[in-house]
Amino acid sequence: MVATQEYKVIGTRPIRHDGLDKVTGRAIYGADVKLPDMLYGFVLRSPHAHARIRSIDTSAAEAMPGVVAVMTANDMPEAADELVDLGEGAINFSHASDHIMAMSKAKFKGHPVAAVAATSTNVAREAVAAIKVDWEVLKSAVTVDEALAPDAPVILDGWVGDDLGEKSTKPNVGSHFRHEFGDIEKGFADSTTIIEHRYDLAMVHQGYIEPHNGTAIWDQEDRVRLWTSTQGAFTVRTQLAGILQLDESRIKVTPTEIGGGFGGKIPIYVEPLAAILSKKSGGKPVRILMDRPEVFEATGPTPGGWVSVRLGVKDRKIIAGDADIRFDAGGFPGSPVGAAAMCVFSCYDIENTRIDGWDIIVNKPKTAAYRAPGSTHVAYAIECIIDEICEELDLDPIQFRLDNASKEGTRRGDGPIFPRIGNIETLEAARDSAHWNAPLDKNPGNGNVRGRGIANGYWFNVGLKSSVNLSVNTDGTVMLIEGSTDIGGTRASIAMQAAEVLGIRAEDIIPTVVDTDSVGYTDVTGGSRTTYATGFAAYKAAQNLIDELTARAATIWDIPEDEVVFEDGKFSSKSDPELSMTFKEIAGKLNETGGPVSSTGAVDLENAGGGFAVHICDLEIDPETGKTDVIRYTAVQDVGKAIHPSYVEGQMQGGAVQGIGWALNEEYFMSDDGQMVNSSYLDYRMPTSLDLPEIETVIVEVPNPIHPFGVRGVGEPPIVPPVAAIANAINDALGIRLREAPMNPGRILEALKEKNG
Amino acid sequence: MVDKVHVKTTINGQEYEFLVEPYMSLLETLRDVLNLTGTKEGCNDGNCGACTVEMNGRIVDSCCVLGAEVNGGTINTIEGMATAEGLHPLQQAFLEEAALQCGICTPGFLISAKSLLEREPDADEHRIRYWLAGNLCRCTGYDKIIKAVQKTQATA
Amino acid sequence: MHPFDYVAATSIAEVNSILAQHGNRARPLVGGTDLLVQLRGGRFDLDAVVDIKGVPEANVLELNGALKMGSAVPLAVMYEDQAVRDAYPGLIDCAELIGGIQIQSRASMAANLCNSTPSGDTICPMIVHSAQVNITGANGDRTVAVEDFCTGPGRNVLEDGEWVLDIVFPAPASGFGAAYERFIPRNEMDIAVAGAASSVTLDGSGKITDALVALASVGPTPVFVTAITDLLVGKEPTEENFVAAGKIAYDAVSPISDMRGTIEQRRHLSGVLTRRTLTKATERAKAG
Amino acid sequence: MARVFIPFALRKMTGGATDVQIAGATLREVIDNLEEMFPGIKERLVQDDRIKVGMEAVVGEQPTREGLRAKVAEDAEVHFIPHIAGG
Repeated sequence: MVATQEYKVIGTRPIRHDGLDKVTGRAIYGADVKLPDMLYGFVLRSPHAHARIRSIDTSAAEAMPGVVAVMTANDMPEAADELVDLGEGAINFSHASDHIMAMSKAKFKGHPVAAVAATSTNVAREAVAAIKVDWEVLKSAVTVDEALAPDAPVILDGWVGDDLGEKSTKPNVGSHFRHEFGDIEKGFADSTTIIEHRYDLAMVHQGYIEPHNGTAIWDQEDRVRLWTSTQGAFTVRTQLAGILQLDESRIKVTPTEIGGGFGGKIPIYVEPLAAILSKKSGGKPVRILMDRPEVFEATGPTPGGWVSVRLGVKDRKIIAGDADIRFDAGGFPGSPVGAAAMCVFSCYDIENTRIDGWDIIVNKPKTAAYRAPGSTHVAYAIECIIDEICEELDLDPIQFRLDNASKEGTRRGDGPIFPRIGNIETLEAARDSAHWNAPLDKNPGNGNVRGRGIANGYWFNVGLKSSVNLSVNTDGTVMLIEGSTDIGGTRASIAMQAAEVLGIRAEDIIPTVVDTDSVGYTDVTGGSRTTYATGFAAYKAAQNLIDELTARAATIWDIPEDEVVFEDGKFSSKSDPELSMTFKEIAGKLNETGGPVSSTGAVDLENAGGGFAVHICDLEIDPETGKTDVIRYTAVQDVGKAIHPSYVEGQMQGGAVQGIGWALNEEYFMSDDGQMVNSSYLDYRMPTSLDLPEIETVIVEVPNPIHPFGVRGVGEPPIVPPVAAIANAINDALGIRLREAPMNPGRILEALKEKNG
Repeated sequence: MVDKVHVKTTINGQEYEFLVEPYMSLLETLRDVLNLTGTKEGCNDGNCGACTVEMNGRIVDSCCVLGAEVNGGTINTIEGMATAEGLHPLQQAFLEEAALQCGICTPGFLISAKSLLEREPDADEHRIRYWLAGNLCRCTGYDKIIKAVQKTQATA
Repeated sequence: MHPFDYVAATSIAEVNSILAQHGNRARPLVGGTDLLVQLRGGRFDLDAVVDIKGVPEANVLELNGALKMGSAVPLAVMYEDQAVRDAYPGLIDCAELIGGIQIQSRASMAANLCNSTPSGDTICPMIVHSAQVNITGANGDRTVAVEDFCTGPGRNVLEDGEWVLDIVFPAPASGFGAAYERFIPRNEMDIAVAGAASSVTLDGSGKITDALVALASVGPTPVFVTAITDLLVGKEPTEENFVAAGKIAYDAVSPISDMRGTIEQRRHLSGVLTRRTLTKATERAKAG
Repeated sequence: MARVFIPFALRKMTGGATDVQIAGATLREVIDNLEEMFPGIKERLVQDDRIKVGMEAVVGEQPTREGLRAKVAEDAEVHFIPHIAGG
């Protein structure tokens, strides 16, 4: 299904407004911020996964030439022990403060314990090395099962988690919740085919190329200015205010260009440390840049853990589904297990369901969002089990999914009813795609074998708050001021929506992302919300601008306002066809007719129905080595309406490739004592250009009924199906079911050996 | 303490003369001493290519070169890629093909791709992917980057 | 990082003098792709690095029957030389797969050897080419066979003050062929899970007169499996014989399990890659 | 009457009932009426006169952005679900 509405700007592919700065090296990212008299910070981090701090001796560091300030957790203000809404997610400031710098105990390797500001990075590093910490190393638990074992260490002192409404008796349970609808026991009793398996996944990282950074000034009037690359300047402001115990109005956050985030640049890490070091330095600016091992070891990856799913089928219908999802949250509670539970059965219409979710505290870095957080994990389990059912019952994998597909009116596993969604249309587009209909030569003759896999995936489309200001220039262009940081072309996709309303070219809008003092509150660039929600704010601002200009046209022509209409980019009089002005013409008359015209659009949107992505993957595997190459890949997705199709395709391709890396090689490889031993790009093994084929895209457009242009979120769904699609392709090629990710060559070899004896 | 080293070099066609700590990388030198911040740091250990520059006619990871090493040499960075006449065709193709999302890896990719096309204007897709394997991109899945290079070849 | 001095040497004597002055607190700098990363990571401290890229003798790339390759010659310079490509395809195999182009622009075979990691991709190919390492220093010169150079992970026969000036590869005999293949889960930018280099020399009748196999990443040093030589000399270059050679390789290696692979996986790969590289080396030997 | 779905953890308070029919024109009224029926349940859903942080109230098909002021249609469904956070 394709949207039929005709647009002039939407659906075209203009060059993005920030493109020139980014291809010439002029764009200023966080690490490029350089202020007069700036100091350079560096952080001392725990070398242990779990260890109590007996004492810290900073005297040698303080005595070093070039060192200006040294801090420990004693310099952190005491923060409130309560959950606070961050728009996207929530935060406990006491935990956050302890996370930013460990008060009494390091809960993961890389947990900050002290920091230094000095006249050069090298001096700061040397000074950090001179700080002596007396550690009492404690037993660590780095997996869900270890942390739930009877002899597990207590990781978060004093924490008591909620276990189905009761206080948990296990120390490392962050929470345990359940959704249950229908009659699950009867559902399985009535089923003629039941398949159940557990799928394990390793912790993985978003892998953005730009390390975290923060440059801060905390001046003598207790005003904090911060420059940082973040997905949401306002969310940073809220976090900083809670951690530094300052009013939000005393904090100004300037978002720089951002070198990738994928959810990982919503939380803050070094930013409060830079601010406190600045205060201790008498208000000098302090810049802290993470290095790559710090990014891996001490920012917010997505959890590892396991997902166990049982499905019951009768007459080609899934009638019962039971899921147990256990995620490692890291050193503090708060993994995305809630969202995982809401996604696990979302592609299907199942009458009887039960979903258990466990958030488990472990001695690993505190997890953060990563592109459709939690949904990839559960898709790995359910989409592989669906594939097994199809194999066992000899059913077509797309037709079976269509026969059981969720649609408008289907009850999700967590209760609510789906509004208009494009699951069926997406599956049909996959079924009809060139890729699905192309034959695959399973034995290409070089000793390798090939296989094809398919999987579906769902992710929400968060709404939330966005603000946009517009002002008209007398040359007919429009300044667009927004608070959404632009990670992948959203200046363009937002400007295009305003341009569509105003009847001008996308190039005639000049979008600027500004600091928290200069625009209304705007939630993060995340949750697949920016083109949807900030685009909606731009739409509203543009409508308001038209209202203002309509009034101005009436003034100019001296006719009543309701006589003026705006159509096809022109203001005209209903009664006098001679009276007509283009947008540009009226803009040129503003100065002599009352002065500038500007407008504002602010929204706080409901979530949209969400998006579905179906991926088809062909692999070629060397059965002697387990080496796996993706040789053809197609991503099909319902995007509602593609505002800028190139960047929609880019999201689909990029998400697919992150998922491919997750499926095949990426993982936090942990040593027995809880150390991540592969904290470099070299050994973390993200895909390179040579590891991939072209990523074909099929855009499906089932308009979102609550957005003026039908936009749905695009960024997150494409990372959901790849892990399962690859697992299914491996099975198609080799007849082995790999139930642990990454499905790397070593695991493939082991499984083949087991199969062949 | 060690003494700073005196370096004379040509960067983007301009003569530069400066002092630098002998242990400072070329990447730090470009960014912190010379304020040429278009060259980016992603890993600082030669595995992401975000800091790629052309040094004496070959692409290198500037994090794995000392600033002192470029004395008497020739460096080309992203800041020198566009001229008064306009953008380099690769820069234009990256814009038209949407070959960047966050843009942090873009300078490195452009420098690498330029070096490839100067040496092998007819490189096929596999060769392009091989040549660019030292540059990581986490946003695009590489598809549009490869297409932008191919488009540049086609319009050359 | 401990601050260190940088010296751009222009003569062998200058390198010798600085290395002699600092003992183990100074090292030669070539590509920097290992050394600078190790210094930054705090693996060890130095007071000085000596850039040998300005020493003319370290930049020699001379093909006169035998190949003499200075220790500062970047991989890219080596593999872009058509005569070298034609004569030593087994060396090109490894040179073109190390790192990315950026690394190949700087890294040299000799420096890879001096880094002496068991996974060093150039070391095994050099062994099966019977390469000789010319070592120099204030106390004089000496020559060591590549297979005798590495003594442990990151350790080698170089004494304080010594450095590698060049490496000499004998002229390929008639009927000689060599190949290197490594296994990595990706297609570039990885460290070998296991690697195998093989060379085969065939006589006029097609029988094997010499066969050398060395394996990477499967022991504390590159593993030179002379038992395979003993097995294959005098035999036909058949699939069956190469499978048997693979079995010897499987047993000869002593790998560890780590983030890059397991013991069993590495043993298995040693066998597979031995067979494959022997096959490829034979094809090259036959092609002349 | 709205159909209010009870989160699993609170079903002990409703005698195991999955969902109940509750009158109320706004979410505030619905929750107050729910409290009448099942004393103690309100404090599990509401804190400081707003839906508890970390939880979202679905009125109809999507989490409401209007908090306790949200209008509840005659036959609407009401759910209390975990807060979603995307990447």
